[in-house]
Order: sequence, then structure tokens, then C-alpha cells
Amino acid sequence: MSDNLAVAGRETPLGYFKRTWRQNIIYIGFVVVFAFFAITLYDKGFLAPNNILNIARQTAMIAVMAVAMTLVLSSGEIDLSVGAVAGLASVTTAMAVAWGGLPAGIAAGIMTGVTVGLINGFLSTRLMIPTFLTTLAMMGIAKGTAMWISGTAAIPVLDRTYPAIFGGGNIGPIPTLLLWMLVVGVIGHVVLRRTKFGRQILAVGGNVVAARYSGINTSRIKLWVIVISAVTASLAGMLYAGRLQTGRFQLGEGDELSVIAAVVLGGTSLFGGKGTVVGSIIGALMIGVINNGLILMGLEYSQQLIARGGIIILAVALSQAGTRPA
Amino acid sequence: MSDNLAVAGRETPLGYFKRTWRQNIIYIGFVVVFAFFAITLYDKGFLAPNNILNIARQTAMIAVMAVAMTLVLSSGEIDLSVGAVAGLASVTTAMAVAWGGLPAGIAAGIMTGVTVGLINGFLSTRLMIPTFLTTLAMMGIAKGTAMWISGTAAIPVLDRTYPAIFGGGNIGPIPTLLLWMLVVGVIGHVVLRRTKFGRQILAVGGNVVAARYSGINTSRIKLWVIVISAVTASLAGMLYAGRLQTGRFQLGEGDELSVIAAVVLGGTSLFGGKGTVVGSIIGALMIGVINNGLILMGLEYSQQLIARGGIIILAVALSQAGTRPA
Amino acid sequence: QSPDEALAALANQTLSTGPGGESPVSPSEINLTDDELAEIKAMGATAAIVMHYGGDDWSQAQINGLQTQFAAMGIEVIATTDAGFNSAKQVSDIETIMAQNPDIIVSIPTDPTATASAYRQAAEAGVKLVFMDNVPAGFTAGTDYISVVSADNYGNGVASAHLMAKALDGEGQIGIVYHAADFFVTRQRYDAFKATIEQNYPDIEIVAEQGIGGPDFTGDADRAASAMMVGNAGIDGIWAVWDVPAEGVISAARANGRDDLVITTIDLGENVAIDMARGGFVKGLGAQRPFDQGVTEAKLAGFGLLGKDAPAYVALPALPVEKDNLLDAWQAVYSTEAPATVRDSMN
Amino acid sequence: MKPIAVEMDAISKRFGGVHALREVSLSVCNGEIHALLGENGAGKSTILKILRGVQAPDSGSIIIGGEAFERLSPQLARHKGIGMIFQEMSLVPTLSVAQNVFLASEPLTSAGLIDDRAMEQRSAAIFASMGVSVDPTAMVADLSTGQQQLTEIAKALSQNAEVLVLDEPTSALTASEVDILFDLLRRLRSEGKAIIYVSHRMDEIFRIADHATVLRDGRLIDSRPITDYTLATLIADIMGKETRDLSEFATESTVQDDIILKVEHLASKLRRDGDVSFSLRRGEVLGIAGLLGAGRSRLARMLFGLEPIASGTITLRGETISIGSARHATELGLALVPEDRRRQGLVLAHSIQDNIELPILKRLGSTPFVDRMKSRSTADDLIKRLAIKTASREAPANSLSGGNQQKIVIGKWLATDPDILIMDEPTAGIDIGSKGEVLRLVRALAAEGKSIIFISSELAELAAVSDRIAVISGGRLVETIDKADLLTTTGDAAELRAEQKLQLIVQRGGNHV
Ligand SMILES: Nc1ncnc2c1ncn2[C@@H]1O[C@H](COP(=O)(O)OP(=O)(O)OP(=O)(O)O)[C@@H](O)[C@H]1O
Ligand SMILES: Nc1ncnc2c1ncn2[C@@H]1O[C@H](COP(=O)(O)OP(=O)(O)OP(=O)(O)O)[C@@H](O)[C@H]1O
Ligand SMILES: [Mg+2]
Ligand SMILES: [Mg+2]
Repeated sequence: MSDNLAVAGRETPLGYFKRTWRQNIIYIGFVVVFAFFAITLYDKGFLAPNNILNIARQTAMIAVMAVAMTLVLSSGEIDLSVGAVAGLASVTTAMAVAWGGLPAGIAAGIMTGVTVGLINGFLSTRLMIPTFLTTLAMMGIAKGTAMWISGTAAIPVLDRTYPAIFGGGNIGPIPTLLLWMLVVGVIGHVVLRRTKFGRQILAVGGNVVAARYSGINTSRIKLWVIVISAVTASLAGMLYAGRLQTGRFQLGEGDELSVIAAVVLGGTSLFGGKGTVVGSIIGALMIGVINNGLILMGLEYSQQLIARGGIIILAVALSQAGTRPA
Repeated sequence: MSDNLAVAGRETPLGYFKRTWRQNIIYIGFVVVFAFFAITLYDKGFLAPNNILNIARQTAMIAVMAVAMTLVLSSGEIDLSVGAVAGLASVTTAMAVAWGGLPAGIAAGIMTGVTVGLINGFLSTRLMIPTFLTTLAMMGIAKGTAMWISGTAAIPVLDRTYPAIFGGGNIGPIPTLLLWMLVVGVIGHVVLRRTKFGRQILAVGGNVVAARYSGINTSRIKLWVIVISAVTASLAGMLYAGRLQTGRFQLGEGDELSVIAAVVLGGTSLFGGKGTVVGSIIGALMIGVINNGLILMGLEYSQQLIARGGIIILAVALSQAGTRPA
Repeated sequence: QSPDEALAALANQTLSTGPGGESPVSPSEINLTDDELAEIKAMGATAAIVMHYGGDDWSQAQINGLQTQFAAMGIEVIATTDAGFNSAKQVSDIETIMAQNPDIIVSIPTDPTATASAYRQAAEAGVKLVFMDNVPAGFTAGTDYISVVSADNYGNGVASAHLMAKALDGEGQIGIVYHAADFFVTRQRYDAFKATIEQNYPDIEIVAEQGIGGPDFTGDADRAASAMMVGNAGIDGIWAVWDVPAEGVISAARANGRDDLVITTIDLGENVAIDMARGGFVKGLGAQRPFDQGVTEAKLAGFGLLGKDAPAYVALPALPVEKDNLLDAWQAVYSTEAPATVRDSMN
Repeated sequence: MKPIAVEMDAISKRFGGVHALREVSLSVCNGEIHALLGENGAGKSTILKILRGVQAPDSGSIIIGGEAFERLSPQLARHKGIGMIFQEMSLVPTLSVAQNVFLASEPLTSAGLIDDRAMEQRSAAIFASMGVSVDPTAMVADLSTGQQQLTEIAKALSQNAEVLVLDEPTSALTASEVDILFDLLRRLRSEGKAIIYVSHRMDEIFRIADHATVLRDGRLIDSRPITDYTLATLIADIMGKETRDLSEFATESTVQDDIILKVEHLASKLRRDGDVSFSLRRGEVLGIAGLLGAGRSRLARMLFGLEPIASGTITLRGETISIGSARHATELGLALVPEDRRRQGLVLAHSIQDNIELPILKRLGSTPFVDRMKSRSTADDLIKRLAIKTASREAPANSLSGGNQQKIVIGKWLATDPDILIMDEPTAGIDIGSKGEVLRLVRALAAEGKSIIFISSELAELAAVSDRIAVISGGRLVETIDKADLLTTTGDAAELRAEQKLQLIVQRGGNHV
């Protein structure tokens, strides 16, 4: 949101660093925060393998949604419905598993995402309603629907395989949630960095007119991105359902802010045209590490809130010290 | 978020309408929604003067914050901390009233806003941290602080004058809350439309580089806008405290989304450069009318959520039918 | 006194007292005669249900009980609202509902002080108020409102403490996941649990306490419980303030491979019931009787309509639930048979 | 007769109440460079955008390869071999140069992924073949306007189009880049490609074009081989009247004695090897010449407080000062017409009046309120004075043609009534008639005792308007030439010779190096 007059030409390494600090900030910040907790909490089990895996597990859903949100923000749009859609998908999946077993559950979860995504996309790209409004409206609709079809009750997932695949189990010592996060992250990274589709997303977000002039079908790109976001949110909902062996409308509630925060923290611009999937995942992990560390510190909930805000600001500000753009 | 190729020249009324539908959409939408409820709920007291005043009362805080948020979004920034700051201010005010009476309460409320605003502003304009991150962090800090200093308890306001001024009382038949909303709205409208400061806000949001090249001190403008937003949020918190005769950290929780929704619904761009205070207030009232009407209809909460989302989309889409930008 | 004896004693007594120190009356004493019922039906009265939070089985059962009984009394429910723990929203909800001039409002205040003036307006407009669990500040029974029906949250807190002690054989380390907001109902449970453990079980040590703020209470509880297990390797049990956070604790225990962890909580949700039926982590919980509570509230509203003298404070005793009495308890709580998911999990 | 590559038949297009095109026909042959001419707002860009498929005509048809279309889409046009360099550069600022060059036609690896390495190499090769140096890995947002224009050219060339449309490709280029571009265009012509070329620089038209089509007010005026035209008849066709050409501005010097601005050994923090010293007198027009990237715009930015200064002093009215911000600079009586009108000059979505109002807010009343009456009359004055073609001052800036946008940028700074006016490529995209107007204005300001720093890549106008010309090379001021030294004889021939002399000096980076 601030205007960087970046410097160009044949630049010095320092110059390069100065120009790209916003992309690197998250890595520095992450290391600083992690080191801080590793030192202050070394006797409280922060570095215990199990705790590290806990952080990964707790962060997985946010990270998965953050991957898709990176594409959404890169394309200059926003999706506020991800949290509610995750909740809805957890309910539809759980209900479908109860009704028709694993395949039905998976199909129901994915279909939820596709449906929501197409509605969001249609409203935004055909009726030209800003995604902020469509997805905000969808947030209410998805939450209401989830409450309605579940009667606001939790829908238990009794199937044994489902949780093993989605979020519950381990493969060897590695939680499946971690694998999901990695798989989605790698796919997202490759799509954004190395495919034509990803390049077009960045072009649409960077300058929609130029993209159209270059022969890019801008509304199709936006439609796809919106659908991908909804489907990914549904996947997150399915992971919630697997992890908690329950579908419930509240799962994922409020996640949209955490997800967007992770993405922005990772260096993606809210204004489009610039995005990094790896940064987003690190952003999500950083929030996870902070949440975990503050609880281990034994802070009260109110103090955690204050400290979390302070640490995020500090991490960003520190990584940036002395690199103020001219 | 969509690219309007605006049209110019000596235009026909239809052409003008087409070009400006996004500005007018909210008025049409508001009338449609209001008429819909007036007809379907005419026997349920929707049009009763008291109900109309209730809507105004319930909307006042959102509307007040929406006025400042219009300036914030117009300048190309965002403020996610308004809801939490309102909660914090309600607590500080209530505590100060208990300690030193009315003047202390007012001073504490205002000072809360000024402090928060300066911190947000400093971080954003000096350290160049995007306002999305600073104000998100501040949201946690403000909420945590409010919980902490109040011990998460409600702080009763026993003073008699305070609620009469802030939000509780009536002047003649008119609730003071309505007056506050009108006063803040008129000031906001005049500032944005008629003053040099307002022009500079829009220029900074429209093209920050061009604004700087035009000799505008862009970071000072942004700083001011951010401070104004925090102070207005504090005012909203003071109104909450007056209306409920209580300060509590939860007051205003989640309001940031309602406020931004009202502003965007009103036709202000999330990307800066375009804003209308009147639209934002109508946007807030529209949300208030929808909430009120759906409860009167006797819908369940889940159905209310779905219907609200649907109505917002319908209102925007209808007002726009046949006016697709070329 | 062993945990079992303490629990047995609990079954017939109510530990909470009314807002004015009133001693509790049993719901079995709240009855309407056929004549009275007919009289109420003839009134064509309307009612509104104003909830603090609608996101759990407890609220739904409560609403169910209310709707069932109101239907039997020929009273139309014209509005149901959910404030999401936000008192400002609840005040708005009450104001909005007043536009329809309901005869009855049944409600649970999110915050006794903040909502008082809105309830006061309703009372002054002649609306018959019946409260669940808690009463707005400065309200007196009989004049301002009809009655308050409590689920004996304190009693349930005590029950869950005894159940915890029973499952741990009276010794061990435990953690507490509480609601990080000054909310009457959850605060009572927390106070009761903690006091009971501290007074009765010197060998049980509370090694960790963590508040959660929501709105994702499951996720918050998951993170809090995970950290407790990491920070206190020897932890034996965790108490959660209601069933939704308890699900997060279950998930954390599962993820951390702590199959031996004991969880007790309050409220008989379907998921915790399944876990209990499977012999999982949840060894016991204190159940409220939300359906009966709703029915009782509706009846008391009828008292109000008739101008009949109502007791100021009605309380339903706590219901300690373990695997043994799970199916019966379900019947008692929800007035229906336990769902197949729970029944099938018993084996 | 060469084969017809593309034909546009009776194209009409309206924007609201504005008739941008009325039944205009255009036919372009293979192996031909076809100049499309007309004053600002004549409709050139509009018809070309229709050809490129990014705008739809209201009526008329487009015939490519014997196939008639009512309208094209960008994809279809591209498929049909139409490539275009847009006047308002259509680059994505957040992508690198190479990524922009190959946008939507990226080379892929065998795995189907984008091959960024190949893209960079091929872009580097294209730039090398053009004989210019642009870093393919640099972000477009970080490029100077000239470099952006080169990128845009490379992008169009990379597409290997059959019909290549160039809408004012040289407005930010200096003579040497123009030469390179022309060599390229001649080569393409010999390969049988059809080229449509738009420019307001008349000398370019006569050097390169085979055929000329002239539009005026959205109507087709004439279309003939270039050999049928003389400069005078062509200008008459374009303007609808006879106009005086540039040499006329070589008026009497109005330079006064007192030095208003003195700059010594100025170097930018972003480029520390710079060294600029000069002094500017009241009533003087100081021209600045240099190659692309020589640091002319950088000098302008330093003087206007937009770029930090590493070393050197600025003395204004005898006082040594440091200029901290553009705001400070305006307070000191400076004004800068920046080179990039879309990025630095205008809030595109805002109205003409709002844009003009920005730098003069201070003067619009002494209260915090804007004196809209005064603002309106200022805007109307400028619209009239600069002949800005618009329906009203309420029209958003981005609805104007490129040249008219440029006039707003000039206008908004004229309104500040500065003592020192810095103009960075002020005539880019401005038609020949208005250009005369701008130059006349500059001389008139000088006559009023104002001082002007005039940066331009078009040496003819530099020679015409300046009292002295400073040549910048590699961030250093290498030479200052008196106009008198350039103009040894009078008349048309001398003008050309002065220009050539100047170009020689610019190319060599100074006389004495
Ligand atoms: N998007 C638009 N909205 C409204 N009017 C437009 C739009 N684009 C062009 N016009 C109008 O159409 C007319 C023709 O504009 P066009 O850009 O084709 O001119 P041009 O010949 O390219 O001029 P220049 O030499 O200044 O670039 C102008 O009056 C302009 O204001
Ligand atoms: N706003 C800016 N801030 C910082 N650096 C910039 C800016 N604009 C351009 N540059 C960089 O400064 C270098 C020098 O460009 P400058 O504009 O000073 O030279 P110039 O001679 O005016 O060239 P041109 O005629 O192409 O504009 C450019 O290569 C570019 O990388
Ligand atoms: Mg043009
Ligand atoms: Mg330049």
C-alpha cells in the first residue's frame, strides 16, 4: 500500500536486497520468531518433535487455504468466504460419509467447493459485482446453509478410512496433514511460478487492461481462480472433518482473516500482480508458531492477543530495519 | 475489482447512469430492499416509527465507523482494527467515568483513539508496514488490552449524563444516536467532497505517485486518515458504552467486516481513489434494515444468514441489470 | 467421600441458588392444568426466543423444548435470534423483536449489565420475561420477570470434577480449558470445577489453565490442549468448559498419541457421546437438561400469561453421565432415543 | 499492386456522446509502411484498438485475409497475426521485462512449464538485435519511460506479427533509438509485413512511410501515397488549416541577467557517478539533451525533491537549499511536468478538473474548503488555452486521447504559475499544431521572466525553443551549447543543420570527450 520507488539497472546485492525486502521479510521474520521461542522456551518442549508436528498440524488448514488465496490476491481479487466454505464442506462431507461412505464424502466435499466457486465466480465475472461483496455474502450463505442442513449440530464421522486420509492419520512418522500441506503448496507454487495459467493470474492482477490487450481472457482467469479458492477451502473443510472426525459449521470460522494475514505476511500484495506461495505457507507457519509459543509461555488469552499483535509487527519491522525504500 | 472503461463526452442521461451505476447502486438497492420489507412486513410493525428508529439506533455505530472507513479506503488503505478499538474505547471510557466522571470518560475514550491511531499511522507511514498488517495486529492488541484491563468483565456505567449524551437518550423524539450518525456523516461528507484534505485523500488513493509528484505530502495524509479512523472507532465505542451503559471488550467485535461491507456496498472502491460518505451510510442502513426485517420475518438464525447474503447480492445485481459496463 | 458418593449426592440436589439467593424449586412442580392450557390457547399469544449463542447442541435442544411446549400451548414463536456472545447484537435483537409486540420473551442474557436496559424496556412494555440461567442486573422476580430456570451450571461443574477424580483415581495432573470471557454460565462451571478439585482432591494438581476466545472454539481448544501436553508431559486429564472445546481437546489428544488422557466436560453433545460410547477420552461429563429446561420455561411463560404465581427460581439438577448411563442420560436430556451413531458406538 | 493485408470498412465508434470514428475506412497492404495521421483525439488509437480487437466497433467490418468480421477479440486478432504497440503502454508493471515480452505466448519446457531462462535469453536476443540494452530480468515498474517503450516494441516484435501496429512508438525515444527502430521496420517491410505507424513527428513520417491516411474529428480526410504530400500539404490535411512550423519559435532571447537557480556537482543517491552543474537565468529556456537513460529525468526529479541527492548543491535565488519533497519544491516556486503522464502525471480515474486542481489546492481559497468556482474557471481556461479535446471538465482523464492527457499534465503545472518550470518530454504524443502551441507558451513564459528547463528527445524542438542546450551523458553534464552556436545561418536548412549538429554532440556524449 505504500509506493516503493524501486531502483533498477545493474544493481548491487544490497540494492537487490533493498528492492526485494518485502519478498524476503517473511523468511527473516520467521527465523527470528522461531529462534526467539526456541531460546526462551527451550525447557518447555517448544523444540520437541511432537510440538513441531503439532504446529504443522494446526497450521495445515490455514496453509492450504493460503495457497489458493495467494492466487486470488495475485489476481487482484479477494475471497472472504473461505472459512465459511470450509465449515460447510466439513458438514456436507460428514453427512455424505454417513450416508454413502468414503467416495460419497469426497465427492460431496469437492462438489461443495465447485458449486460455491462457480456461484462466486459467476457473480463476480459476469455480473461484475466486486468479489469483496460476493464472497462476503457467500460467507453468510455458506455458514447459514451449514447451520441449516446440520441443524447446527456436529455431524460425527464414524468411517475409519476417511480420517486416515484426511487429516487424522500419520504416514510413518509424518502426519497426513503435513503431506497435504506440502502437496498443495508445491502444486500452488509450480502453478503460480511456472505455468501459463499462473503467469496470466499475475498479469491480470498486475494490470488487467494490459492483460486483456495481450489476449488474455481475463474473466476466465478470474473465474478459475475463484473456483480454485473455493475448492481448496472445501479441501480444508474436509481436513477439518478428518482431523476432528466431525463436520460442524463453526469449523474454519474466522479463518478468512488468518488466511489473508498469512498471505499478506508472506509478501503477496493485496492489490494484485505479485504473489508467492512459499511466502504464504511460511506466513501461515509463522502465525502457527506464534500461537503455539505464546500458549507454551503460559500467557493468558488476553496477553496472547497482545503479544501476537506485537510480535507480528516487530517481526515485520525488524526484518525491514535499515532497508527503508528511498 | 472489475475494470470499467469509463465513458465520457456530452453524454445522454442513460450514458451518465451507466457510467455511475456503481455510485447509485446502493440507493436503488436500498429502496428496493426497504420497499420489499415494507410490503411483506407491513403487519409486523416494520414501518412502526419505533422500529425505524430502532434500525437507526442499531446502525449508528456501524454508520459512524463507516464514515471514517470511507476516507480510509478512499486513500487506498484499510483499517481492520475499528471493531476492537471500539471495544477497547468502551472499556476505557467506562472505567474512566467510574473513576473521574463524565469529563474523564470522554477524555479517555478520545485518547484511546488518538493513541491507537498514532501507532497504526506510525507503523504504516514510517515503517511502511501495510495497513492490512498493522491494523490486523492492532485488532488483537486492542482486544487483548480491553480484556486485560477489564478482566474480561463488563464495566457498568453508572453516571446518568454519559448515556444521555452518548447513545442512550433522546432529544425530543430523536435518539441521540441518530444525531451522532447525522453529525458525523455530514462532517465526513463535507470533508471528503468539499475540502482540500478530502481532495488529497482521493488523489493519494487514486494514484499515490501522481499525488506525490503534485506536491502532496502523501504520508501525512495517510497518517491523518488512519488517526481519524481510530478516533471515530473510539467514538463508536463510546456510543456503545452509552447505549448499553456498559463497557465490554466484546462490544464492536467483528464490526470491521460490517463496516467495510457497508462502505463497499455504498460504492467506495477497496482500491482507493473513489469514495462516497452518503453511500456508506446508506450501505450501513441497508445492512441494518436487512437484519431487522429478517428477524421480524421470524426466520431462524441460519435462514437469516442465508437470506442476508442473498439479498445483498440480489440488491446489487438488480440495481445493475442492463447496465453492464461496455 | 468418594467421587461416586459425591455424585450420588448430587443427583438430588441443586447447588446453584437464585439471583436473589432464592432456593431452587424443582421443575416437576411447574404444571398447568387442562383448563389453564385451554385458557392460554385461547389467548393466541406470541413468543420470541432470544439466545446468547446458537452454535451448540445445548441451544438447539433448548429451542426445541421451547418450541415443542409453546406449540402445545398454542403460542406462536415469531422470532428466534442468536447474538453470538455479543451483547450489542442481543440488545438490537430485543429491540427489533419489540416491534412485533410479543407477549413473551424467553432469553438468556449475554451480559447482565449491558443488556439490562433493553430487557427493562421489554418488561415495561408488558412482555412476560422468562430467563435461562441468568438474570439482568437489577431485575426482581415477580415484578420485572416471571422466573429464571437454571441448568445448575455450578452443579455440573462439580459433577465434572468428581468424574475427573473418579477416572484418575483421585490423583494426577490436570489441565483446564476455560472460556476467556466473563460469561455467567461458563464462569460458574469453571469456578465449580476448580473449587471442587482443590477442596476435595489434594492429590490432583492443576498444572495448566488456558482460556479460549473463539469464534473457533474447537481450534482454540485444540491448540491449548496440544500445548498443555507438550509443556506438561505428565498431564493425565484435561477439563473443557463445554463439549465444543472438548472436541478440540479430543483431537489434540489423538494427534499427540495420548490415548490415556482423561477428558471431562459439560453438556452432552453427540460427538462427545460417541467418544464416550467408544470408550475414548471422555470418561464423564455433567449434562444439563436443555430440553426439559425449555419446556419448563415455556410453562412458566404460561404462568405469566395467566397471572399465576410462579416460583422465582427453578433449577434442574445436574446429570452426571458416564458410559454406563449414557443412553438413559441421552433420553433424559433430549427426550428422544440416542441416535444410531451413539448406540452403535457402544460396542 | 501489393496484396491487401487488412481492410477496415466504414468503422464507426461512439463513446457516450463523443463520435470517435464516423465511417472510417482503412486498407493496408503487405510490404507497406502505412502512416496514420491526425491531431490529438482524431480517432487514431481508437481505430487501431478496434483492429487489435480490444475495442468493439459500433458498425462497420474488418476484413483480414478475405474473411470479414463484425468485431475481433484480442485473442482472435492475435491469432490473425495482428500485433500492436499501444500508445498507453500495456505492460504489467509487476512482471519482469522478459515476462512481459512473452506474456501469453511463453515458451514452454518439455514438461509444459514456463521456461523463464529461454524467455530471458530470447528477450536479450531481441534487444540485442534492436541494438539497445534493457535488462530482461528487471521489473517493468522500475524502468524509465523510454525503456518501457523499448520493451513494448520488443513485445510486438516477438510475436512475429503479419500486421504490425505501432501507435506512437517513439514518443519517449531519442534519435538513435528511432534510427534503430526504422531499420527494423524497413527489414520487416522487405519481408512483406504490413506496418501501421502513428506519429506526430512529421520528419519520421517522411523518412519511413510509404502511404499516409489522415483522420480529423473521427472522419477520414484522405489516403494517399506519401509522395503525393509535401510537409505543408500534409500538415494542412491534419490540422484542417495552414500552420506555422517549428522554426518560427527561434525568437529573440528574453534572458535576463540575474541567476535564479544554480546547480553544482549534483549527483543522485541512486546513481552516485553523476555530476551536473549549470546555472539558470531569469527568462531563460535551458534545453536538456541526452541519450535514453542518460539521467535527464533523474536530474528533473532531483531538482523537484523526488530523488535523494548524494552530493552537490542547489542554490535558489542566491540561497543554498535542500529540497526535501515535491511539496517543498512547489512551495519554492518550482514545477515539474513529469515524463510519464499515466504514472506520475495523472489520477486517471479522476476528472480533468480534479487533476488540474491538485497542485494548486493551496490557492483555491484560504479556507480548508476548495473554491470550486475558481477551480472550475481555472480548468475551463486551461482546456481552452491548450485546446484540450473533451466534452467537459468532468470527463475522467482516462477517457481522453493520449495527446489530450498530456495537455492536462502540462496544464495542471502551468496553473501553479511557477518561477521555474521543469518540463520532461512535455510534447510526447502531442500533435503538431498543439506542439507549436506548447512551444509558444514556453517562450511566452520566458518572456514573462520565468525560467524553464526543457527536457526533450526531439532535437528539432529543443533547438527551436531553447536559449542554451545542456547535453547529459551518463549522469554528467558534458557540454552546454549556446543557441547562437547552433544557428550559424537562418532559414529552413539551417534548422536542420542545427538539429544534426546537436545530434552529433549528443551521440558522442559531448564535443570534447
Ligand atoms: N475509453 C474512452 N472513453 C471515452 N472517450 C474515449 C475513450 N477512448 C477514446 N475516447 C475519445 O475518442 C476520441 C478519439 O480518441 P483517440 O484516442 O482515438 O485519439 P487519437 O487520434 O489516438 O489521439 P492522440 O493523438 O492524442 O493519441 C477522443 O475524443 C477521446 O476523448
Ligand atoms: N521513479 C524512478 N525512481 C527511481 N529510479 C527510476 C525511476 N524512473 C526510472 N528510474 C531508473 O533510472 C534510470 C535512469 O532513467 P532517467 O529517467 O533518469 O533517464 P533519462 O535519460 O531521462 O531516460 P529516459 O529518456 O528513458 O527517461 C532508468 O534506467 C530507470 O531504471
Ligand atoms: Mg492515440
Ligand atoms: Mg526521461
